[in-house]
Amino acid sequence: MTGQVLYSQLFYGGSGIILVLLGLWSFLVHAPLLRKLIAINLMGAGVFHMLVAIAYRGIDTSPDPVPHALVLTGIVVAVSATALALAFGKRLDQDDD
Amino acid sequence: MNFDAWLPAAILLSSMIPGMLIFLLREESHRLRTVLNMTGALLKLGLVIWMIGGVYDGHRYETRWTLAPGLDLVLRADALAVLFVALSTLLWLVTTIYAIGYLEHSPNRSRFFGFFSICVSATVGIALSGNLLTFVIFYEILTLATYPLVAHRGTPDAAHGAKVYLAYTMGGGALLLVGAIWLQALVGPVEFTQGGILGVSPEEIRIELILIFFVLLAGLGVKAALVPLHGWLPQAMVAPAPVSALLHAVAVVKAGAFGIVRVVYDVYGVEFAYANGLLVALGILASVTIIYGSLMALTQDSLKKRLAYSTVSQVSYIALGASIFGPIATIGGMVHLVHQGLMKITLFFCAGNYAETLGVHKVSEMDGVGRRMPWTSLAFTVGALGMIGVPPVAGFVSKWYLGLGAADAGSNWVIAVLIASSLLNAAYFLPILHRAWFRPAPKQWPQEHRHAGRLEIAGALLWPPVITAVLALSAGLFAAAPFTPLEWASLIAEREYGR
Amino acid sequence: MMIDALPLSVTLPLIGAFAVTVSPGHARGPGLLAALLTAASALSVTAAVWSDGVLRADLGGWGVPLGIALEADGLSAAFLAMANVVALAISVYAGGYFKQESARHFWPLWLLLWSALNGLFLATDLFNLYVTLELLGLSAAALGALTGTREAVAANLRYLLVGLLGSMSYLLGVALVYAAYGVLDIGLVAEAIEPGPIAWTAMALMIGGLILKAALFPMHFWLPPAHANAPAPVSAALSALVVKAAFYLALRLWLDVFAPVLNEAAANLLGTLGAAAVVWGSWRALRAERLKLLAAYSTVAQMGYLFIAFPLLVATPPGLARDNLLAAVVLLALTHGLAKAGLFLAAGMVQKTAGHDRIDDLGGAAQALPAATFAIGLAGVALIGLPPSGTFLAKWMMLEQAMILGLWWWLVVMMIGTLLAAAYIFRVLSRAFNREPTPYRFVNDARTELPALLLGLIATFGLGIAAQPLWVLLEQGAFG
Amino acid sequence: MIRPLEHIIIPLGLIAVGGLLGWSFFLAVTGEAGERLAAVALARVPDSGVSNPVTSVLLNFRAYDTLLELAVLLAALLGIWSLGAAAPGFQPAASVLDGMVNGFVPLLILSAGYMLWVGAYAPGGAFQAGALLGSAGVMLALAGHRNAGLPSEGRLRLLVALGVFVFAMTGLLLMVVGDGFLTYPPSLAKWLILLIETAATLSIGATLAAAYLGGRPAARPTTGETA
Repeated sequence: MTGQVLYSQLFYGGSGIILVLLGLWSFLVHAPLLRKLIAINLMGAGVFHMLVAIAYRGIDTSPDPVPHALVLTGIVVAVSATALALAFGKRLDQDDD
Repeated sequence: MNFDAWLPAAILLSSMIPGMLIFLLREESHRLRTVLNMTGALLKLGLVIWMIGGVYDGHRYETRWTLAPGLDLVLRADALAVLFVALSTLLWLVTTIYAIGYLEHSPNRSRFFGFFSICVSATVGIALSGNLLTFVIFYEILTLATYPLVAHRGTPDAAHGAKVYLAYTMGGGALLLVGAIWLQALVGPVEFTQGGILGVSPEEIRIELILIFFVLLAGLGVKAALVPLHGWLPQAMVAPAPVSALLHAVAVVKAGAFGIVRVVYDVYGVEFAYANGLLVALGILASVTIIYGSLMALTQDSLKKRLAYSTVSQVSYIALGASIFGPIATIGGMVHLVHQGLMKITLFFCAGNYAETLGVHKVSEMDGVGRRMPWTSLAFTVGALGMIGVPPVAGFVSKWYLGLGAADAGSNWVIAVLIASSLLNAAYFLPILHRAWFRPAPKQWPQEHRHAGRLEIAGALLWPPVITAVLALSAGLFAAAPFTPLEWASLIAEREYGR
Repeated sequence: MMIDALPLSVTLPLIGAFAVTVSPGHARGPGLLAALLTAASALSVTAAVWSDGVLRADLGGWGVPLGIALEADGLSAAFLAMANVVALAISVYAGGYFKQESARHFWPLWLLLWSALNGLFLATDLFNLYVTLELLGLSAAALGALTGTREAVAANLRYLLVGLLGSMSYLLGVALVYAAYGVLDIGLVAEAIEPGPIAWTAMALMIGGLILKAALFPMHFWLPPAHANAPAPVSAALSALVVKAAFYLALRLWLDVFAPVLNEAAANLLGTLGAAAVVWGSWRALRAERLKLLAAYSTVAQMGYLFIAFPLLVATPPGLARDNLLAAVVLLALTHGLAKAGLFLAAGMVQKTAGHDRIDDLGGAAQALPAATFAIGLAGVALIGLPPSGTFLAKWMMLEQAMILGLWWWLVVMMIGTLLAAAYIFRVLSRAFNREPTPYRFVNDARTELPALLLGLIATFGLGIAAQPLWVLLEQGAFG
Repeated sequence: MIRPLEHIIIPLGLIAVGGLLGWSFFLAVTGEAGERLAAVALARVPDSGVSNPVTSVLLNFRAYDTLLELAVLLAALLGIWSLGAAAPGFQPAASVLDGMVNGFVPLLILSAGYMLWVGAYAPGGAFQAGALLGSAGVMLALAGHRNAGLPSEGRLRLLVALGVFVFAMTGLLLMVVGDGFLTYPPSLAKWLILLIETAATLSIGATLAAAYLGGRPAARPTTGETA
């Protein structure tokens, strides 16, 4: 593995970890549903970041397709969960009115 | 299929299956319920008689069923088991007849008789248990099956009594479980073996074994109503009379006492227990209970409570017999297991009859009941005299052997306890008899239900106490004949000591 | 032509979900049919494992590491059988419980949840497990809110969010595992894994996420309101199956993936949390005013017992004793599953009859429903751990092993839990004894009462008297 | 004011978690993982029926994941529907927006079709295509079409569940008559994948649009029968 590949993996993967931490912090600290949802999605984005980072194998080499597929699946799952959670929130807001 | 291997299970199921079926019956199916009850009781009696004959001939009846690896359910008919099984089967039959008469018109009979049958199955299971695990299983099932019987009436009193009963017995069950698991972790599966299994145990676990003995004793002592664990018994008096009869004479307290006997003889071994001072501790506990129970009985005006405290006292004779080192006292304790059952059930049946016919619940209301209900009172008199230990009623035989055994073992203080308790027995039973026979009847009974027939009360309520009284009398009169409780108890003692 | 029951157990409920989604007006018939077929195929998996040994299916024919495989060993087969028996009972019950409008929402979500359960028990791929966990979590939260009350919606939203956090933690662990070892199949990961910070962090993330979903103390806060406010059949599924699935997965990872990196500290941590759950959950159950809340807190306590297994498992050297211990833990989980479902189903009937589930005012309703009350009693016996239930045997074996190891404090904790459980169960049962006579018919509504009663019977008499077959099943690949 | 939990405990915990994560991740990427599954996967792409490696993984090697993922999507939508009816929606848009939407929506549908097709050999596929369809629905909803251009409830239900059904049925049929669950015969792989992807695209698009409405669609759509 070349230094450039390693550097890119660490850089993007490390950013992913930072996103995860930011998301986690936000999830734990903020009460409103919307912020918690954004936090969860941020964490998801961080994990996906890490997966995409380890899929990278150099500029001329085709990337590892498996993490890419995992990320695609993960995104759909995250979207579904977010949509459902929003519907829950909407229902609660309606009940309040 | 080997019949010998299935007989113990068949005896268990002969009441378990009718019980389950009775739950499903509609309330109005009076006849079918009676048929199921009686079929189960008679079938069980037949099977037990068969088994007694077989055990006498040296047959080995053992059902073994693996619940999970290392955990076997063992039902085995040794001499001690047969003694208890025979008692409970016989008394179940009688009590069933009585209960059918007693609860004729009360609600929720399907529930009552269902649990009633399961309760007896559990008792038989306890009697036949071939190892400690099986004993624990049936000991707990007995708790579960008796709770609904105590709570049956549904009054706030019943609810409270049932709650107290449950708290005590669950606590006791937990202690027994802890002791059993602890013991099994130390020495492996604990099979009940004549002469015990711990005599050969290594020296370094001795302290632990002694600790475990007291944990087990505490667990068993709750049901056996050893002071200070007896608190539930007077509270549980709220139950209907047949339940009290069953609880006191056959099932619950006997299960505890029987368990103590098992642990002393067939787990620890009487020699091990003697050598480590366990017998002395048990003897002191039993003696305190005997005296305390009698003293408390003296102060009770409620007839059932007086009988309850009398039970506290009398059941400890069994433990006392086990605590004296020597075969003669063992015979006394063992035989009292049966004799106390016969006498106490008679007394409870009679108390139920007084309450049912005359509304009499208190000793102070019993003036003149003898002439009003002569047969019932005659039976009551036999039971009461037996409890005091007047010959030739069965109680005399028990006390005689206990005293003889104590003298033989050099425990003279036990004789003092026996004399004191007999005097106390007389002090709380004789006034009742005096009232019943020699005082004039009041103009008005508290709540009289005049029975229409020829007899003083319905046959189903009269015959059971009369039969049990006759049995108590015969057990004393013909004590030396073959197949009596005394002969059987001698057989057990011979086997426990005669290695 | 061949029929492979492994994928069938996952896809049949999916096809059933399609059928009930497109014909919402007539959901019950196809729903019950799908339930029956799903249960049949899953039970045939268990039967096949029993007779032929471990089953494996390479989906797509690629084989690992590229493809995804399904596998049923003794452990999965045991949980699969329990889950499908319970799910079938819940389905029959739901057929009588839900009225038109809720039925159309219940059936498709319920079949999706079932599919996720079967998928989870059979999965061998770490990422695939993430997908099944999310399917499970989403459908469970949606089902839990079906009563439509504000409490139910709020509680299940919280459940959804906590579940998402748990899955995210799990997924992070999976990403780490893939980064380090380059494979996702459980067996291959287990071969590659070695002690070190990677394995440690991955284990903490994955098991940490799962104990959030399994509601282990102190992460249990979301469970009682969510389970207590759901419709009765859903509560049964949530308490008996969904949290058990998370426990199953934690156990599976513990045994199969992280076996080389285990240590006592982690196990003791899980055990201590379990002990706290036992005491706290039981205590809250005792104080609960509503029957379903009581049952929900009891779930918190019961999950605690299961986690006490971890320190015992770590302390027991491989061999017969450890195999027996593992089987006892599984027996405990299975019995709890059956009993808790029975309890919730019966509680639902009592609630329906009484119009409420306040324990202190239950008198008449409980007495009028002997079958339901018996179901509560039988389930209660199993939850307390009294004989002749499977829990009794399981606790006996676990405690005996604890005493052999000299770890007596687990015995103290479990006995306290047992006594508290007895107190809260009999608090309910004592309401069944009332003064007024009630017309006595044992079964009033067969479709709802019999499933509850049967579950109680299996938990008490079935697994308590004949636990031996579980050992035969676990021989297939689950013992060390 | 300093709240200890928020300002001290959680940040410290996060720093610890971050340190552990970073360390583990560093060890993981610098360790011996090597090729991971890349080589295996890329080597088998020619056998998968499509030449885009990601589509190969999604719809062939790990097709089972994708099946369950469609189920997750369906579960979410069913959950949303169980929570209540959709909001009444926006007012019909003025002519400029309406005209723009009317221009864009067909374009989006066309792009979706292209994405679906191109996914076989280049980046693209069912999810991207579905997302485009979904965005068309969102656009219609924003422009005031009451049901985001979705069909009546009966047909909508069929549409959203179609992906799961076609996927699962294909898998089962291959199991019954072929080599195993979701094991495509090489000659048919391309077409089976296309079939599944088409159904999946429709389901994803419809689900996303329906989810955007946030509840059960109104009984009778008043405008925008087709999308």
